[in-house]
Amino acid sequence: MAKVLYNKRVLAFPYTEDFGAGGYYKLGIRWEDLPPIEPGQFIMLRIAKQIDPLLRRPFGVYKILGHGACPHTKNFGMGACLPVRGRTQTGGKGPGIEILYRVVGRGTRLMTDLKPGDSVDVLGPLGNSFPLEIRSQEVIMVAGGIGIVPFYMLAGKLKKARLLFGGRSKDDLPALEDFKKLKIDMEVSTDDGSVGEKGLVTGLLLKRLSKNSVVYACGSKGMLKEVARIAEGADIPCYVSLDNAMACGIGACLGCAVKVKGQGARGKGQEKQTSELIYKMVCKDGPVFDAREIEWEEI
Amino acid sequence: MAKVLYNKRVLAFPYTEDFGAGGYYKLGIRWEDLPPIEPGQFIMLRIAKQIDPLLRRPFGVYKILGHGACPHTKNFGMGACLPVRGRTQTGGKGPGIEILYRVVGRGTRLMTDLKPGDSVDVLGPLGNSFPLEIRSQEVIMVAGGIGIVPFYMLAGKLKKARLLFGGRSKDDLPALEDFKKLKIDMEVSTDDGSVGEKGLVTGLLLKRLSKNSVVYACGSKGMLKEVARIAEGADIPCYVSLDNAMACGIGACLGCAVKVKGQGARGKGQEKQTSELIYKMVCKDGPVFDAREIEWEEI
Amino acid sequence: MGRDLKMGVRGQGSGVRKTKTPNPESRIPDLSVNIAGIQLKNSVMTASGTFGYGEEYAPYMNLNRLGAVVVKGLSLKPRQGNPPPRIVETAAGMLNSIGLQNVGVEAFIEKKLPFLRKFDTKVIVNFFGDSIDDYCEVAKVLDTTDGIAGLEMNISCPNKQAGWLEFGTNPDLTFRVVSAVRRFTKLPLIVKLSPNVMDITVIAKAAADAGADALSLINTLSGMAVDAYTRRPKLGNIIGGLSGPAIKPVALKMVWQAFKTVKLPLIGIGGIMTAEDAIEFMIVGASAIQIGTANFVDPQVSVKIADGIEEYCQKNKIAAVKELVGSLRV
Amino acid sequence: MGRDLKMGVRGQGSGVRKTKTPNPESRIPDLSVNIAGIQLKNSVMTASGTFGYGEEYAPYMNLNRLGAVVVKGLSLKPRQGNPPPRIVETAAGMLNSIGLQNVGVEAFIEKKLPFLRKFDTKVIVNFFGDSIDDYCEVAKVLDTTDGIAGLEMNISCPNKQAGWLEFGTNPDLTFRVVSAVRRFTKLPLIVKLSPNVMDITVIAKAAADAGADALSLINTLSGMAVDAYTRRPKLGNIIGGLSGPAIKPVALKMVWQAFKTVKLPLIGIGGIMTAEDAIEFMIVGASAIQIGTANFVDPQVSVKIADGIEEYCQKNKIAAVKELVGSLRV
Ligand SMILES: Cc1cc2nc3c(=O)[nH]c(=O)nc-3n(C[C@H](O)[C@H](O)[C@H](O)COP(=O)(O)OP(=O)(O)OC[C@H]3O[C@@H](n4cnc5c(N)ncnc54)[C@H](O)[C@@H]3O)c2cc1C
Ligand SMILES: Cc1cc2nc3c(=O)[nH]c(=O)nc-3n(C[C@H](O)[C@H](O)[C@H](O)COP(=O)(O)OP(=O)(O)OC[C@H]3O[C@@H](n4cnc5c(N)ncnc54)[C@H](O)[C@@H]3O)c2cc1C
Ligand SMILES: Cc1cc2nc3c(=O)[nH]c(=O)nc-3n(C[C@H](O)[C@H](O)[C@H](O)COP(=O)(O)O)c2cc1C
Ligand SMILES: Cc1cc2nc3c(=O)[nH]c(=O)nc-3n(C[C@H](O)[C@H](O)[C@H](O)COP(=O)(O)O)c2cc1C
Ligand code: FES
Ligand code: FES
Repeated sequence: MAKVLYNKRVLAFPYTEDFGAGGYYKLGIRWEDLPPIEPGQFIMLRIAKQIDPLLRRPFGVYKILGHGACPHTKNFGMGACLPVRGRTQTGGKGPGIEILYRVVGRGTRLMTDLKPGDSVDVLGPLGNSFPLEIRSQEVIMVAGGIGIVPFYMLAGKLKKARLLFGGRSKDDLPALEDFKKLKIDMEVSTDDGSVGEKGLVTGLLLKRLSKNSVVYACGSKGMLKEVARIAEGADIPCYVSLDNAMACGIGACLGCAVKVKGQGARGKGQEKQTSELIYKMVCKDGPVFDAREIEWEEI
Repeated sequence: MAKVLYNKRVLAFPYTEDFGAGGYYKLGIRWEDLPPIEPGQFIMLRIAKQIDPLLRRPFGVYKILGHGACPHTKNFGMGACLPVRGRTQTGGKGPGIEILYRVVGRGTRLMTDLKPGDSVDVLGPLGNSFPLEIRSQEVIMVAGGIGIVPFYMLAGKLKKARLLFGGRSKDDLPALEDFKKLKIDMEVSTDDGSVGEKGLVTGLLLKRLSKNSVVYACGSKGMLKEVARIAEGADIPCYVSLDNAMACGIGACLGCAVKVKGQGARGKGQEKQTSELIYKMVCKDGPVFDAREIEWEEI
Repeated sequence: MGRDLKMGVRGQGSGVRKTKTPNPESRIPDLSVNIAGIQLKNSVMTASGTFGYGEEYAPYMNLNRLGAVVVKGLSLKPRQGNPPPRIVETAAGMLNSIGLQNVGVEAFIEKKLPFLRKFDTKVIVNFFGDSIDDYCEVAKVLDTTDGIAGLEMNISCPNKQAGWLEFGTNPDLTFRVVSAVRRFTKLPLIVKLSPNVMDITVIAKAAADAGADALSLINTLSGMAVDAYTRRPKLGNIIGGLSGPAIKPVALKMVWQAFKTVKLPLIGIGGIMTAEDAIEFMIVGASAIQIGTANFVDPQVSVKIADGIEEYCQKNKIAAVKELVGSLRV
Repeated sequence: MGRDLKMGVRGQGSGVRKTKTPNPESRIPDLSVNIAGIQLKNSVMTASGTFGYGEEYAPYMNLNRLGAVVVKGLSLKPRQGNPPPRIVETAAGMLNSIGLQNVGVEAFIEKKLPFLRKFDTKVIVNFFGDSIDDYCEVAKVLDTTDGIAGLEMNISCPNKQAGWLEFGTNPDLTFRVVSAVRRFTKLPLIVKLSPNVMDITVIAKAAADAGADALSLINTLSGMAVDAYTRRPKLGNIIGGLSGPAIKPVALKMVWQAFKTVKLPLIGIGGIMTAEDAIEFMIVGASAIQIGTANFVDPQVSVKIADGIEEYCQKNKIAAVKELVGSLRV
């Protein structure tokens, strides 16, 4: 059983009607025999020992926590120094992972009660990761709010990368400080202009896009749809990390289906008459997909 | 909302096949505007904010916690000094109550996680109490294991009382120390002889019984049945506190029914043809019943 | 105008009401609903069998805040009910085998109704019988009693003439018992449906054709619990009725199916714990809702749900709660 | 003798087994069961649709520890399934509207079955069709395939000839489709019943009369979920199937009713999360059990349940797990 190292609020996302009083938290989890984890992969976390909530919840891995004794830091080949915090009650250090999560519902609300030393049940790492072979091109990472999660590890793996990070307001840009410390170009936008440029993150993208770009995006479905449309228009590669509700996380339940375009048929709305399956599983075939593969009309 | 003052294991009841590794705990609850509570009354405690476990659980009130500042003690008119503990995190003092509970299932297991400062939801006090008008007679209190709960407060209200306290072993006699401090006669029995007399508590009762006795009993159904049989044979008054599963605790759901003898018909197994209801509710008409009223065959 | 009703027929919005900072901007939503002629100040009722005769809950919450109280099911003669144990908790639910214990219709009118009449809330009387005649007899008595806003017929009850087949699981029996009762009462007649059927719409139609003014659904699902150690059933009656959050998805589906099939107003029941749950039932077609098992968990839940519905309407700029009914976007 | 089987047909009790301090006093209980001629090392199977084709779970648990794997329901041709969202959590349960997506029987035999054959566990193939012919075609293909221990017919599937009425909700349709399939296979034929009926015993009898060798029950309860804020159904297909602990009381009751009605061996399914749950199903009459939703919660749950059943038998001095079957004390 993995153990909680720390769990703390990093940003008080203000009350909104659709999600109530949320907030962003960082959860450190000690994980012995930590397997290799690639940027974009996720875990399925079981929160309660009780049956409510029943199912595990998917979370991206935000950081890998190092082996070094605290409060020393260790460079983990990711261009980032990773101090391990919250040792007070467990004497905890690495190995482990850090989850960055946003409180949106029952499960994440319950997660805020986790305390150092508590046991948690982690299944993973799961899913695919962002393709890295395109390293030579100019990489643009586009993140919306909690969609920032995969990009901390990804930034560490890329030679040259630019981050465009958008949120509703300054309270919707979690872990901004972490990225300031990384040596990457970063631009920020907020809907209300409370920090960075006023407007949508896709506005930043339109400005930065070049023929040489490759776009990696993670965020709301609406944002991803727009990013994919922009990339398609500019005819540049685009990879998106999708977020569907999941039950098993390992391709068994067929619950996290996303509609993809068939090989012969890329046109919109065409009925597939082939025996080829038109649904892929976000958990197993994703969460990262080539944006051109997705039937965006059905998202 | 009431707040937890303290929650600690007082006796490690050993592992048994039917209940697993249990244990006895004391839970202190701060309760502003504490209403008067009579010996034998109970509360319905909501343990989780989640839906598992769904229903409240009934618990007797073991002690009333005083108003005095800690660690001073306050005589609460119950013949007992009531130090209030566990102030560390809440600075907690009375008013409040102390619950003495045994871990038997999901709800009580979850209760062991309660920490000082946690909110708990208390409904009560509920139910009737032990009749006190028979004060002049020689009162014998018979308790089995967790059935000791109502007798701490009752002992405080009675001029003269004798306690017969039985358990499976020395680990099944919770709060024995508390009773040693009270000025009452007490005799102890255990099934395995690890403390007190070897044998059942009903063995002690048979020895102590006189024409002048009145018996108050709380414990397992089997024990109560036997106590009732003994009292009936000796033709002395006997009051028992029953323990049925409950949903509402206030007489609304009709779930905690216990079969009672009709007014006209005291004989065994007779079919009632009257319009008189033959079920009483443990939560509302009890939990304390005149033993002669109960259809023991159906318990 | 719903507001008038909210303030109460007897003109008293009495009782412990959360003080709210009045917001001049936000219109006060109309929370009233009309179920087959019963005008309710809000859509929240307490479900039969989970709220006693009202008096049990009166010390713990304000009855005046409810749209209606539905009392424990009554029969012509008092009933003893089933042997204990009668309840057991299950995952996110509970089983009960109370077995319709009740004081009988006479004792109700004499001893229980006068108390309820003191409150500014509608009284709906749930009743049953084990023959068509029994049903009719009870209806006849209630029809001439003052202070009753409507009747709710529980047809999840075995019919002794039909080999103890439940009235509510057979469209023919449903039609016969409902049309018989219909002849004996001018009060609004709500028929409460059993979920233990293959197709709820068939029963809903039978009840509608027989003259029901409204339908309430669902009653409990049939279920069972066993102790793995003693190998005994956990209920004295072996089989009981499942209620609570566990059954909400089943209830929502049935309300939606009934909504698409019959024109009658519907009352949604099953696992409602929060205002959000209540609103979901209205969206799929319920004009009002009943709260059952949740009362045991929190005696004040019904009032909290009434408040929560008001808050939801205010936030989502819904002028009248009626607008929600059947507003599912498919 | 059951122990022989436990050690495996291929003679390998392989894999991560909890080391136990051997107790010379306690006899090793016989955990094997026989379902219509399928000899299982233990009574634990994984339920169709919740365990993929086995390979998905192989990295996380030891398939050799299972009595049988029941694969995702197969049809003659591949199926695309329903539009997303396909799953939503409910109180102590979940709704799914996967819509029977599957690779088709040919691809299964070619690409999925060879992997499963490597393990010392029985393979039971769940299948369905939307016409009687379709059912028969699939059965015919499977009948001549090596490495299949038995067939499980999912009759909770709409019949297009009968106006999309589900085969499993009508005794007549049940009888017809089961007797038709029976003619095309000599493999043990398990019929999987739908709970969305008024009386499970009527369907159980129809399946038995038509030649089923065993019955498995229950499939999911029909249910629905709605978002109170968007006012949309939470499932793309609007309606889905409810599974998980929430439905256990309903499932237990139906298994017990079937046990009292038909002589066939039964496989209990519905909300099993622990060994205690599994044992409850055996006590009411199931010879074996299937684990569905619980796999999602804990990929190793099936192995833990197998261990738990053994522990229970040992502690309660039960020499053979078979003794539990139908041992309810009423
Ligand atoms: C591959 C993958 C990786 C993910 N990584 C992260 C991560 O690193 N950090 C993180 O915080 N979240 C992440 N998520 C999303 C996360 O899984 C959900 O937020 C979480 O499951 C919600 O659980 P809950 O019980 O709190 O909400 P639920 O009770 O399940 O839902 C409550 C309400 O919240 C809404 N809701 C549910 N999920 C989301 C969502 N993702 N966004 C907005 N609203 C939602 C629902 O519509 C519902 O009304 C990831 C999801 C996937 C599929
Ligand atoms: C009026 C009244 C007063 C009570 N006062 C106290 C008290 O002061 N202290 C206290 O510890 N308990 C008291 N009880 C009993 C207490 O309510 C139960 O132990 C508790 O509800 C069990 O909850 P659970 O969720 O842990 O067990 P559940 O999950 O509900 O049950 C788990 C298992 O434990 C068994 N079990 C349940 N209840 C009991 C029981 N009472 N005794 C033995 N086995 C049981 C069940 O058979 C079941 O198998 C009282 C009960 C009543 C009716
Ligand atoms: C303890 C109990 C007793 C009940 N008694 C009755 C009754 O007498 N008549 C009736 O029509 N329904 C009765 N019901 C069913 C409820 O009114 C309601 O339909 C059901 O519990 C589902 O709602 P819930 O999930 O909110 O509890 C009873 C339910 C419970 C839990
Ligand atoms: C995601 C999912 C997919 C399912 N697919 C099938 C299927 O293809 N065929 C079938 O007969 N049952 C299917 N079922 C039903 C299960 O096999 C099982 O009967 C049901 O889930 C109840 O068991 P549980 O409560 O343990 O999950 C499916 C269930 C789930 C949750
Ligand atoms: S979550 Fe089960 S297949 Fe993706
Ligand atoms: S617990 Fe509801 S009547 Fe006693």
